[in-house]
Amino acid sequence: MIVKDVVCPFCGCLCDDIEVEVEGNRVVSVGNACELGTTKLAGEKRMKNPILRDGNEWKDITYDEAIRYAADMLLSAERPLLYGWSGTHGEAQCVGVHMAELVRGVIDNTSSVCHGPSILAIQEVGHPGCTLGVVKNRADLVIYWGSNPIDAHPRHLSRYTRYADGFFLENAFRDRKVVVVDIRRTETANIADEFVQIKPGGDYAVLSALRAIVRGKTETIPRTVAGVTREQLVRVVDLCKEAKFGAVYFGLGLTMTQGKYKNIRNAIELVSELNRHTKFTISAMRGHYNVYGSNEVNTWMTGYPFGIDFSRGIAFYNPGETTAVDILARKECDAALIVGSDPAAHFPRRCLEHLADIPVVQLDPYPNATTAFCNVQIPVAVTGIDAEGTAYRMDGVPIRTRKVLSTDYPSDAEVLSRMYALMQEGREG
Amino acid sequence: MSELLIKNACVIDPLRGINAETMDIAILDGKIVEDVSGAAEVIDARGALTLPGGIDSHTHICGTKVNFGRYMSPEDMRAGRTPRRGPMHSTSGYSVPTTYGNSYRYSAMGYTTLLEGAMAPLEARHTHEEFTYTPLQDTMANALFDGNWGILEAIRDGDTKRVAAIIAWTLRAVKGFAVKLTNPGGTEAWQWGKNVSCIRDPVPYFEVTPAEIIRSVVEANELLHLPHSVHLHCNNLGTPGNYTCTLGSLGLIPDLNPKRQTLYATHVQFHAYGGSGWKDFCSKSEPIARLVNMRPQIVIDMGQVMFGRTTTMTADGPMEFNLYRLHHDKWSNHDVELETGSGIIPVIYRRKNLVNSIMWAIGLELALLTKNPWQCLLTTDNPNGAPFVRYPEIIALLMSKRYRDAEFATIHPDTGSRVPLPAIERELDWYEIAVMTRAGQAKALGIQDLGKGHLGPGAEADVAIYPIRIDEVDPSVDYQKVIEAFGRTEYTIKRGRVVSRRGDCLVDGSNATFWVRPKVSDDYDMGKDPDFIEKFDRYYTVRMRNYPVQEEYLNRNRCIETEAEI
Amino acid sequence: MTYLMVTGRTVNQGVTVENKTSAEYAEETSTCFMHEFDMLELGLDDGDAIQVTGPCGEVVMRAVASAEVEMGTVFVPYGPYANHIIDADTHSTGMPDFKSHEVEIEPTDEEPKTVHKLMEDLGGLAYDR
Amino acid sequence: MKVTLAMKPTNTSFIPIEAESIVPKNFLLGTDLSVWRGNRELNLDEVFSVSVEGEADRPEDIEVVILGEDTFRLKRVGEYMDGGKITVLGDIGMHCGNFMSGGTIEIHGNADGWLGREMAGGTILCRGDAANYCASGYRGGRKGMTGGTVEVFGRAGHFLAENISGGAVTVHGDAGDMAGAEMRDGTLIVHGDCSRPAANMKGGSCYVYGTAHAMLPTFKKIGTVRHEGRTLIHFTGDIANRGKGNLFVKDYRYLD
Repeated sequence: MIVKDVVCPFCGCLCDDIEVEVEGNRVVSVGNACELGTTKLAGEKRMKNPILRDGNEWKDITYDEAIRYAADMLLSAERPLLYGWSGTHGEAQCVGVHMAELVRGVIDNTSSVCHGPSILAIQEVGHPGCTLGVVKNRADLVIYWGSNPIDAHPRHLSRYTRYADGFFLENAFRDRKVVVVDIRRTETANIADEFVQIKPGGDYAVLSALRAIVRGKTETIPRTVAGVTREQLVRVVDLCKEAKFGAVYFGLGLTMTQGKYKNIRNAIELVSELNRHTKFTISAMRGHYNVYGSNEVNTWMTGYPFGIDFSRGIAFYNPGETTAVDILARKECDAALIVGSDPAAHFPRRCLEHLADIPVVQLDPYPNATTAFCNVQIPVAVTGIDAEGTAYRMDGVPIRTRKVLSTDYPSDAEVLSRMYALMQEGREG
Repeated sequence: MSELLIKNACVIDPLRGINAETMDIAILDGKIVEDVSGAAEVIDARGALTLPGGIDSHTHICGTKVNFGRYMSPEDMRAGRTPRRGPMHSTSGYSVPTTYGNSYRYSAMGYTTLLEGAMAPLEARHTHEEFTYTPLQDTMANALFDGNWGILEAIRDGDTKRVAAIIAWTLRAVKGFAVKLTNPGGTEAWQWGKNVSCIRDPVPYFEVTPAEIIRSVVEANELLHLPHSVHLHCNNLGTPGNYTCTLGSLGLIPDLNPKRQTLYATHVQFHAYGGSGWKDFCSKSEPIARLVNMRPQIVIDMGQVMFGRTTTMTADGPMEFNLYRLHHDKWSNHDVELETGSGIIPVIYRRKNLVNSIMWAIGLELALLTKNPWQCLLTTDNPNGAPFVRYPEIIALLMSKRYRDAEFATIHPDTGSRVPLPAIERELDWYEIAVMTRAGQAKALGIQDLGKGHLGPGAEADVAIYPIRIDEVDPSVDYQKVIEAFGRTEYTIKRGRVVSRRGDCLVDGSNATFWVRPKVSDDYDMGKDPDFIEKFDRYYTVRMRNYPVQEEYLNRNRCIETEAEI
Repeated sequence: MTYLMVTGRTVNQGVTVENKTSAEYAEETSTCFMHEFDMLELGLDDGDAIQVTGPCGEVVMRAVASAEVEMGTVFVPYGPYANHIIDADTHSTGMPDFKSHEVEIEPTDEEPKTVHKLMEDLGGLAYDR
Repeated sequence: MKVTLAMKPTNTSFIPIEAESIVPKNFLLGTDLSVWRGNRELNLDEVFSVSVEGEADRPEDIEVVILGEDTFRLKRVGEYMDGGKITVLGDIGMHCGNFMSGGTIEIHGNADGWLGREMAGGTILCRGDAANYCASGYRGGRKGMTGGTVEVFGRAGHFLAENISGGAVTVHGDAGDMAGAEMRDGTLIVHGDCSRPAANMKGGSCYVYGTAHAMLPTFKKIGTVRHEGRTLIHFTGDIANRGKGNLFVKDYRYLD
């Protein structure tokens, strides 16, 4: 059987045109998806049943036992951390927020280590953006800044930019210019019309210089800025001003380098300035397929997109203090629930050393690096494969992922709802 | 079976012509009935003012744009934070509170039904998700059609029936309630960084004018027999001299519907400006109100501005960019492919600012100069003019000349020469306030037959009991008491359950979502139209099959089917 | 020699990311992409083991020449190997310096550890069923 | 009146203790105050041995002395303080002196992040180092410090005085990256080096007596001025931001 219009649960592009061929209860082939999506949809070895760490070995336990363990752990903690959330559907994220609120814990999602800085910047200066289709249909200039879609978002170029024809661009490849700004000559840089190579750590200075040039203050700018000649800066500004519709897509090359959110703020202020001359938008290349959804859910339920501390009952937000890496590195939590992410693979070692010291429960379909630090791991269905639910694309468009297989694995939402019910009995009942 | 009896209620129920009669209200299983058994739970209202549940016919509480307002405003979230308490979840925010914050605060003020003023069809799923977490009010959403490519093309081809067909398909797909036009044509122009100056100014490429869009969509709306009329946010919001554009837009509207208005013009305060610039900026509420008084086919809402901090958010992207250039503060913009756009910036309305003072006066003037309260409803275009928690003050201002004068004395001294307000003696009475806050909304939205906005047998048992005796309070003098009373009900009853008591919400609740499904003939089913399907596949970035909002997103599904003429 | 270590996504990292216990994932995330001149200077051939020392300790990776990186810069795919030496300090922003770490690199005879071993060194317990 | 709070030695848990109740005026009504460890409410005397000497009927006459090994775990000490004195004989945790409007806080050791955030008045003296966001604003980029003075005798971290809109901040050692970012008004003086000072400034004055590393290219050189016996190079900017601020540095290096 072939399932059409399947939603790919890998990256923030959330491609929804995938064709999956299912035989029996297996995915046998995947069409239209990139390599990343294909591998994920084709599936990997799943964990069979919940496991409990017992001294130096692993014991199989039932879902009831595992869920009870997690509920008790969270209820007895003084400052539990509920982390992850970008690898699951919105319905599960909502239960997660209610849990954090009930036990007065800290809830954070993976954006704190991907585009959290972008959010901090947006909170300072706002965000002139648009949906991906607006760019596809109109943009005659696209700038990739500190992002490498060929590796991280392989279909971004073909669906929305370089190779995507649109309503006002019959031949995108000819009519649309692409500029790439990076410290490395990435594969994406090789398909650009203009490549701007910046010295590491120089993004902020270059962005400031561009803003000044847009405002006609070229004479103040030194001959080179972070390795970029003033001539090239002027050329880029001219490209921007001549464009009818320009779109900037930035990635972790801006969020993870010195200055962090100040880089993004500067990029946004450049785009806002350019809007006085022509139409310009800017958007983050969100990584996980539903990391943006976790920001959305957290925001409508708590008022803040990530890093929310309920210790005092009310929601307190202060990234750098209430975010997962800081809390773990400073040993400021005494239990952790991990859902839909793998901090042990993506956090610095000092964080893992604390994970090793506290009780940890993880919901994840696969054995992963974090498994090693778990007291209990609960295998769940994979959203987009054997569970359905809401995901938010990198541009904020919500799409309901499809279920292509039916398995016996419960979804994150089911497991968390049972956990929450037990916790409510424990706390309120 | 659950029975409830409200005794000794001083009822004002305009849709049934009841004005301050002391009576009992019987409720059985969520509906109002003639009588209940002796076993019914009893609430003694002790003569307190009792009204149908409040209805907000234009507010921004759920969806992509609203949530982005929250997302970008941690400083706003610091205000009004409450912890989880009993059945109440924690809340944050003042001008853009969390969904629970909106729901609890509206409920404490006696509101039981809310219409989200602007939902981009492509992002409708988001609005419905937030509705689920707005538990204490029934909800419905306006779907945006101002920049819809299919509709612009159909209008260019002079095919009004196709316009209707696209609206029908879309409303059904996104579970929308009504048709919204925000700066018609302007939001499409804005995707090129441009705007349309007024209703005769053609939209780039599509070459249709806002006037053509308004007229054609109004006709299409009536072809579909939708409960609500077209809901219009006029072009040129917020610019000096825009009142002529507003008069022109309202002047386009024929009287096509015997049951309700043919056009609902929203937050008209923002569209009633005179002057050639900010220097000679002044009120033009009088010509606007005069026109409305002559045109029963028009209903407007105030869009009242109140002094203080708030966040402006609208689908009107170009307008928000102009505001940004004035304030040079945070600015967000979000254009939506093939459909519409939106913009957000925070603002502070200051008493000492002449323009802000004039805006404040204009909203009140519109309400006081519109003779028939059924034609001018109370809103702030929440949160654009002010957060909805300011409604009680607005009610008091409309009921008390003395309060208006006291406030007027504190605003910019030059205001007097720019506005007619000081000369207006009218003070609205309790009945008129009831019309402007629930009955009028029910009629304008076309939901009175669904049991909304009145307390007649068969109606939804949505009731607000306010801690005030209108026979003991003179609102023109004791306006402070009016503010307190409307700020916090004694009881708010939703579908027969007490959901809010003296400001505390008692249940988690679960709302109903109202949406419309016009029945059209196969020829006009866009789901089967090759040209529509081909363009959808080519230009949208979401597959047509993944576009419609699944029923999983509706709690209590209140689908309204209409028999379309196509 | 001191280098600037930049970490980031690669297709292979993404392809193997849902199977972190696989040899492929370990191989990809323990690869240190270097400029060929830098490798010459250290007398390294493709695939040679190197000891990479950062602010929080050291880890063994394999050097592979890449045209994408500048001299003085090395690129390592996101994963447990890079994170074994990355400092957790976020400068109060929530975000560590994943893309700007000074590291020392020298040849070594040791082999890269398995992901399991790395986790166990930090107090974890491998699950390999 | 002198209130001495000697922090009791605790187990290894590093869970922070939020102690916004530790403000001089609160002790006018006695010492029956509570603090929070994570989500647990504790009485003051569960965390400190409390001793009170003398009496007072106004905050100005109250000094609170905090000592112990673990004082670095105390957050929000002196929040909304409007008078009196707090002396910390050691390190202090995050958010010390937030929203402070009067009185004095003296820290003998180091201060963690957000020392004197959104401070409006009063004085903070930090004998050791101050971590990131000293005298800064809150997320969302609204006004930072609007008044009062902060003096750090050691070094300061990144984002020093971010969004400062009034008052004066002096750091005797080096400061980190982005010192005085988004500065609107007020004065920032760094005796040592720092990097990318006054980024995106709109107004105010920023002095760097040492070297400005990675100096931003969007400041316009005006000339040299004498300032307190030093010769400094005068820039205006940030021109990327239509800024009218003044930046004075002893010397600078572009990232060219």
